[in-house]
Amino acid sequence: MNFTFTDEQKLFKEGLDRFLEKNFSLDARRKMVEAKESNSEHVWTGLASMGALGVPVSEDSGGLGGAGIEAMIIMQHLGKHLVLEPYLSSVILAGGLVDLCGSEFQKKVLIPELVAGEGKLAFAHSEQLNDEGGEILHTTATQSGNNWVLKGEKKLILGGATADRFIISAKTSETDDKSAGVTLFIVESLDEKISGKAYPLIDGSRVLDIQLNDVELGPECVLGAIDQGQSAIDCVNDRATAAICAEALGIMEVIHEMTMEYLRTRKQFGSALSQFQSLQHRAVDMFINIEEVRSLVMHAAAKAWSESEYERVRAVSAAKALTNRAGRLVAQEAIQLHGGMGMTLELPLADFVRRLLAIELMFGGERFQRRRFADAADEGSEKTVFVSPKKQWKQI
Amino acid sequence: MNFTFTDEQKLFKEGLDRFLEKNFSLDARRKMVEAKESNSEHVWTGLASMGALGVPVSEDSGGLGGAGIEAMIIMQHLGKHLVLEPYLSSVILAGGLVDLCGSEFQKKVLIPELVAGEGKLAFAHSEQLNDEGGEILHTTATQSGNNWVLKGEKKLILGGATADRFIISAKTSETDDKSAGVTLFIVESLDEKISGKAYPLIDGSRVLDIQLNDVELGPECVLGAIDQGQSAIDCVNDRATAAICAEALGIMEVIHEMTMEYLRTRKQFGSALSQFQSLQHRAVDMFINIEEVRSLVMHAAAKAWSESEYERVRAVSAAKALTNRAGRLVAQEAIQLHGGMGMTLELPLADFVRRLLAIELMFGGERFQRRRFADAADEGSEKTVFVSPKKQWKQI
Amino acid sequence: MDINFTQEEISFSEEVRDFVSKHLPSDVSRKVLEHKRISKEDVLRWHVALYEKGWIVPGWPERFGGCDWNSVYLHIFDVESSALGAPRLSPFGLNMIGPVLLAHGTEEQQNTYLPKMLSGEQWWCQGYSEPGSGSDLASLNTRAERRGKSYVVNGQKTWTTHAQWADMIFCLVRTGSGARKQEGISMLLCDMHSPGIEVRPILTLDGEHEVNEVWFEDVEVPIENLVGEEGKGWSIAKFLLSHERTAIAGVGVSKRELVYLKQLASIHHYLGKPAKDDPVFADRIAELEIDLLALEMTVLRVAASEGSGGEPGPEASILKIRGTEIQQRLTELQLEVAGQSALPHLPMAWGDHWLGETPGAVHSAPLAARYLNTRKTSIYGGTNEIQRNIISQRVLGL
Amino acid sequence: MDINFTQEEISFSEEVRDFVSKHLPSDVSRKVLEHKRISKEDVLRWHVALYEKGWIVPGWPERFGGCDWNSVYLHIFDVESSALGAPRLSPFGLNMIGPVLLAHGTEEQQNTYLPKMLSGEQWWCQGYSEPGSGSDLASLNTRAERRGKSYVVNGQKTWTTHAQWADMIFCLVRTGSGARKQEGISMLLCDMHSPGIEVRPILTLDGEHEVNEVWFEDVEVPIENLVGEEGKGWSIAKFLLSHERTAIAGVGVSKRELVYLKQLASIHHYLGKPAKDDPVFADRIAELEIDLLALEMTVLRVAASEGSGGEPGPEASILKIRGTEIQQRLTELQLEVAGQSALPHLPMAWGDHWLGETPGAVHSAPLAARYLNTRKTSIYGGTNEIQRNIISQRVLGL
Repeated sequence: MNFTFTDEQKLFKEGLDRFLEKNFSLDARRKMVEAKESNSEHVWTGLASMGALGVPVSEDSGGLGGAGIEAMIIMQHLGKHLVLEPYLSSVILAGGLVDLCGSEFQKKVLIPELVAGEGKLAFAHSEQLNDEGGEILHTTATQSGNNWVLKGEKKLILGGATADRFIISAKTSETDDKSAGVTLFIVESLDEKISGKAYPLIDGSRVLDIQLNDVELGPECVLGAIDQGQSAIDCVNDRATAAICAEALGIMEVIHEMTMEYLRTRKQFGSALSQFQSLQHRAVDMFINIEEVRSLVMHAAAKAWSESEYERVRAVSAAKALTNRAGRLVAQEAIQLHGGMGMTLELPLADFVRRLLAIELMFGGERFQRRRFADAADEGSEKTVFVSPKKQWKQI
Repeated sequence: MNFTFTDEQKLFKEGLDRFLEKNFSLDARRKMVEAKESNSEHVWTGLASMGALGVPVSEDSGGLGGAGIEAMIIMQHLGKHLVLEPYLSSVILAGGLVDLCGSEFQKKVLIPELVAGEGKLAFAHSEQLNDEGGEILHTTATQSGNNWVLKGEKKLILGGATADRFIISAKTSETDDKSAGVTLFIVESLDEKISGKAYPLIDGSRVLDIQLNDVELGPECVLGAIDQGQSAIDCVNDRATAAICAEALGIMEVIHEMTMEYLRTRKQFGSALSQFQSLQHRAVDMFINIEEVRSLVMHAAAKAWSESEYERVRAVSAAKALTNRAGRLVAQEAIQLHGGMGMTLELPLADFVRRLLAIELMFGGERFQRRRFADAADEGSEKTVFVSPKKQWKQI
Repeated sequence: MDINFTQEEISFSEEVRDFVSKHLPSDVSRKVLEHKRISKEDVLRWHVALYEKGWIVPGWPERFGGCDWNSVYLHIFDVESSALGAPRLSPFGLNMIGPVLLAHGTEEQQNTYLPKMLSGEQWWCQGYSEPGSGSDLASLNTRAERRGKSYVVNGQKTWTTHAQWADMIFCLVRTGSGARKQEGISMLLCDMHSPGIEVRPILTLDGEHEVNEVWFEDVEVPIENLVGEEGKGWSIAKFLLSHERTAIAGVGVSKRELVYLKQLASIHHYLGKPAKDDPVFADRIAELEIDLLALEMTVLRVAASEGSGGEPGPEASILKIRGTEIQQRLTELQLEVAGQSALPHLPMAWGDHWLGETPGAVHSAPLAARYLNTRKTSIYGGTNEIQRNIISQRVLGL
Repeated sequence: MDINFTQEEISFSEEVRDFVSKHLPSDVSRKVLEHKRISKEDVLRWHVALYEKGWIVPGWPERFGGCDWNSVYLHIFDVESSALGAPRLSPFGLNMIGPVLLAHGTEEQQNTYLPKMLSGEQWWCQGYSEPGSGSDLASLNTRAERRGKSYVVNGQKTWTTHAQWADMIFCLVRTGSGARKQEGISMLLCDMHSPGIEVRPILTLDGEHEVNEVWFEDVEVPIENLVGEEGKGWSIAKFLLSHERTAIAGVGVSKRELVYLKQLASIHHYLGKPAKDDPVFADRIAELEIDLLALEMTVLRVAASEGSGGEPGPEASILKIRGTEIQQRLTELQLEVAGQSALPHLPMAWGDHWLGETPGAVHSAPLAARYLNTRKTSIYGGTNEIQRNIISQRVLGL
């Protein structure tokens, strides 16, 4: 057990931080939001040239390797700088699916583009937004000769508006088990049978809803084994959840530092706010919460790429449950300790608070994650993640 | 709607306070606990001579009338002075059952003794201690000619060790509905077919466990209608719950005042503890919690004698849920703000904290009460409390 | 003591419900219930309806146009009208400077301002906070210099709610200096249309325009617009702040939002079942409902102990603290029940003229914004930390 | 970074489990697991078993009888031995004055005290707090006056845990005066059997005898029992307090108590079903388990960043705060699950020789007492308020 970053990790971390410091700013972000953009080419290609878009895609698949810890480093910095780029959606979610399930040919086509920053992917999965943990897919893929026909609706596609291709989940068999009979498909976003609508979330990021109007696909568009998609979906969702917790950690660190700075400089009743003991103790509780999140973010980063489903689910759900609770506390206390200034859209605090809120609402609430944590079956600890039709991919 | 005590209530309150101040003390309590006593005749007869033991038994039944508000006043003061006497068990619980269900003859025998402080009652009901809200009675009463034979065990009988008579609940019919088929019986504690064992609770009060070894009873010992006892049991349990919340309120008030006094006098780092803002704010939160309890104790006192089961259940469960949560906070903060001194058995604080803890553990936990509150069916609001075989008793 | 409602009070509740059902414009109540954006026009329509009924300042004495209602009646009115979707009236005239003028205003001031305030012709806003003076209000710097028959005001106020709708502002200004910073503060009434006043919007966390900066540059205010004595404005300010605290509990609105929370918990599912049927959510909702019940009883208790016309004691700070905490927890729990369907953020959909589709669920759309907006409640009207200081010092004697 | 256990660490866990299963007396572990009263004798039997194995001070350097285990190994040992019911060793020698003597003691002091400390022959207690000096430790008043080859000590210590078991006490005394109250404090080692020492029991909330007052009346202490320099005791005291904080997190015991909580939640029912199957209890248990996991990872993280032998930073205060909060929440939740069956209070039933019946459930009997006893954890070792002050000043720079 070793908590020290390797030299390589440290260099990567510092390089990333310097790059984002120089090439991205909150002003730039606000302009992008105003202009309804969620991706800027120079940042994206910069990330590509640093190798960030090839992490954590396995080397076997044409990626640059690395795994949870590297993804954590990247996401924490995207959080620190409040970057809008679709790294989570394109690389971790959709890229992860290609990495896990793709044929040699599919990988050869998609991964190099992804790594080079030349092609973006998005994962189109959600359909109902109002049944946490109980969602049922209604999108169907039916066979027509050699081809498949997709019909249905997908909602809240992260990174959807800028994606070149979608990975789409659809029911290919009717079963009582709601997680069975799901197959993944690769679809060009330009397909004319797809219509859609992009719109902003509370944090200014943009998502896409699409209709699949009898989209016809050849057999080469099937990603992974027929009917066997669910376990890969669970796997990338968990990795993305671990990753977004790391982003939240980066955000909370900034919020805390902003708040400490405010307390040190703002005066009331003739003293700096930092002299009031009740505010000091609340600042300490923010700090403790953040340190606890840091611990579980590391833990989840290490286990989200684990082959044990039990370990993965426990670590990821623990991290998200705690991140939600702590994130809410940190944001609320930051606003309160800023007083009226904390309520303004003008301070950078606003953007960080809103992104943190969006993260809280994504990938499962606190109570859901705790139930999932408690229900994770221990016997799973010996099970491998899922059965792939091809040989086992290497885990780094 | 009127929140002012009547002149009569005020006089009663002050008289009670003066009497207890003069005739009871924490030292006396500690000696009683040491001597395994839970009743002292001069306090009990004093309470009787003030009329406290006739409240809130209805005048129709031979009591002195009064209802929830008067019971609240009494219990709040028993809490303030940490009195051990079996008022709750003898008057509110068992006396309440006689008041609700007794025949003219039964009332004529029991109530005057009760009011005069010459005969004590106790309600023997609990059997399992480890199924909150799901308890099933196993004590049976079977008919043998004109008589009834009781067989079973009863546990944790409040005021049991000093009672002259028990009111005992027993199953008289087997039904799927666990609350149906319950009948109440009046039994002399001297009955030789009853064996038992008294022991202390965490607060030093004493309770009794008994075995009913084929106790034979004549038909005059049946209290109320056969098989119809449950709704009266629910009713007196709710009244007792409202009453014990009032006791908790009296206790919390004392604890808070002790703590404020300690903060004002104890010095650390050259200042009184009361000068530290983080401690001030915690003292305020204790105070707010107590004021909220006061509000719901009044509310429950008013509604626990209501004819609407819906109103009664909602008000009582709300009060107990809040009392438990607030009581825990108040006790914990009092200990913490007292520092090491708060951990000693020597300070009076210890006795108050332990009684408050016992109250928390009795009559249902916080979560149970919230579920009961939420589940109370609104249609109940028009139902009367329960059907008595005799004419309706008057509600004061 | 009898804390059941009397028959008279029950009849009054029915009268209120009846009136509100008939006279509250249905488009306004729909917007309120659905958390859409409320315009000045919307509030004014309800204001006028109440004015015409004679219920616009029901707690005031009858000779000033009020109904002399006691605190229980005021509470019933709050709860019943809020439940049916009545918008919150602008409090700055009716609840704030109005009572100040009743107590401290000259007869001329009363005659000049009260009739227009009641009819809704003249709207008010409040000029208290300044950029450097938030919790430490008495450190304010806006100055008023006496020049002939006028004061000339220079300085800046901030967090001025609905200044953009107001015709008049009552403000605390410094007219002199004293050993204590509370001395030399005066209260002035100032026309918002005066030359030299500039209103600059401040957008809040939720992206909405509710509060403003108000800048004063050589603004002339006639000396007859001084309230009370020169230099004695601080005691008036405190009178007003303690009044604010009782109203700020917001029991009526919170009861409405609790109903809305339960509706959300029926519509939104959790693990395939309505969220309300999940014991964890049910427990949290019940906890909040019990806390709200305790708050309601406390409001009635504190109001009753004040009697009519009495000044609320420092205990009223409890109502501010718990009232706002409950308001905030309601928005949190609503958000939690709505989950990811509350992610889309389309402010245009909360206005009057939106005909487009709303991604997510329509009812969930404004929840995140409302959650953010409601964070203000523990900051405004004296932060909850200040309220705790007040209780600590003035009730507990620490 | 690789926060999975290595193969070596996994083998070590097995080795620990194997050793504990074989050498921990089963009556002792049963008492620990059932929360019964633990005697000095009980602790000593385990102490001696570890001593014989060479594991009594595993974190110490080998030349002093230790094993040079790193923090991960120490953590594994804590978790595995606690899980199997190992009693807590007396920390005052092994974890407190022991490391102080390693760092600051003379060779003679090391030779005199360490061997007997390790073998269990000589037991220690700690003389820090005084009646007027709790959180404000540096204000202590016990005086030591130099007379010839001795110090003569007068004063009173309090909250002295297990003074009734101890052979030696290390105490902070005032040997001089300085401008700052931290100056002139010295650390002395004192024989508990010296004439003039009196130990008076203090009973705690749960009715147990764990802590004491220790009175000093003209107690002579040889000058060679001074640790470090005269008047420089404060820096040693601080070294020791920060060491205490890391150990105080108590992850091993809390993990054991979490298992016990889950067992209770299987035995105890709620609405007719095991409490653990109720989503509300399950949610609360899961929340606690997640918080404990976060604490465990934080302990490992902080310990790792210290490296071996380094002094824990002020961040260690987090471990004290959260560790004790979790210990307290565990007792609360255990109590809540047990409900009314935890009401009976029969201290005689927790001793060695109880043959009677226990009303309520046997396993529930000590839960209320334990809940009360555990309130001490947020008070001792520097109250959690003091820990927050430390973080505020030394980490956050407020």
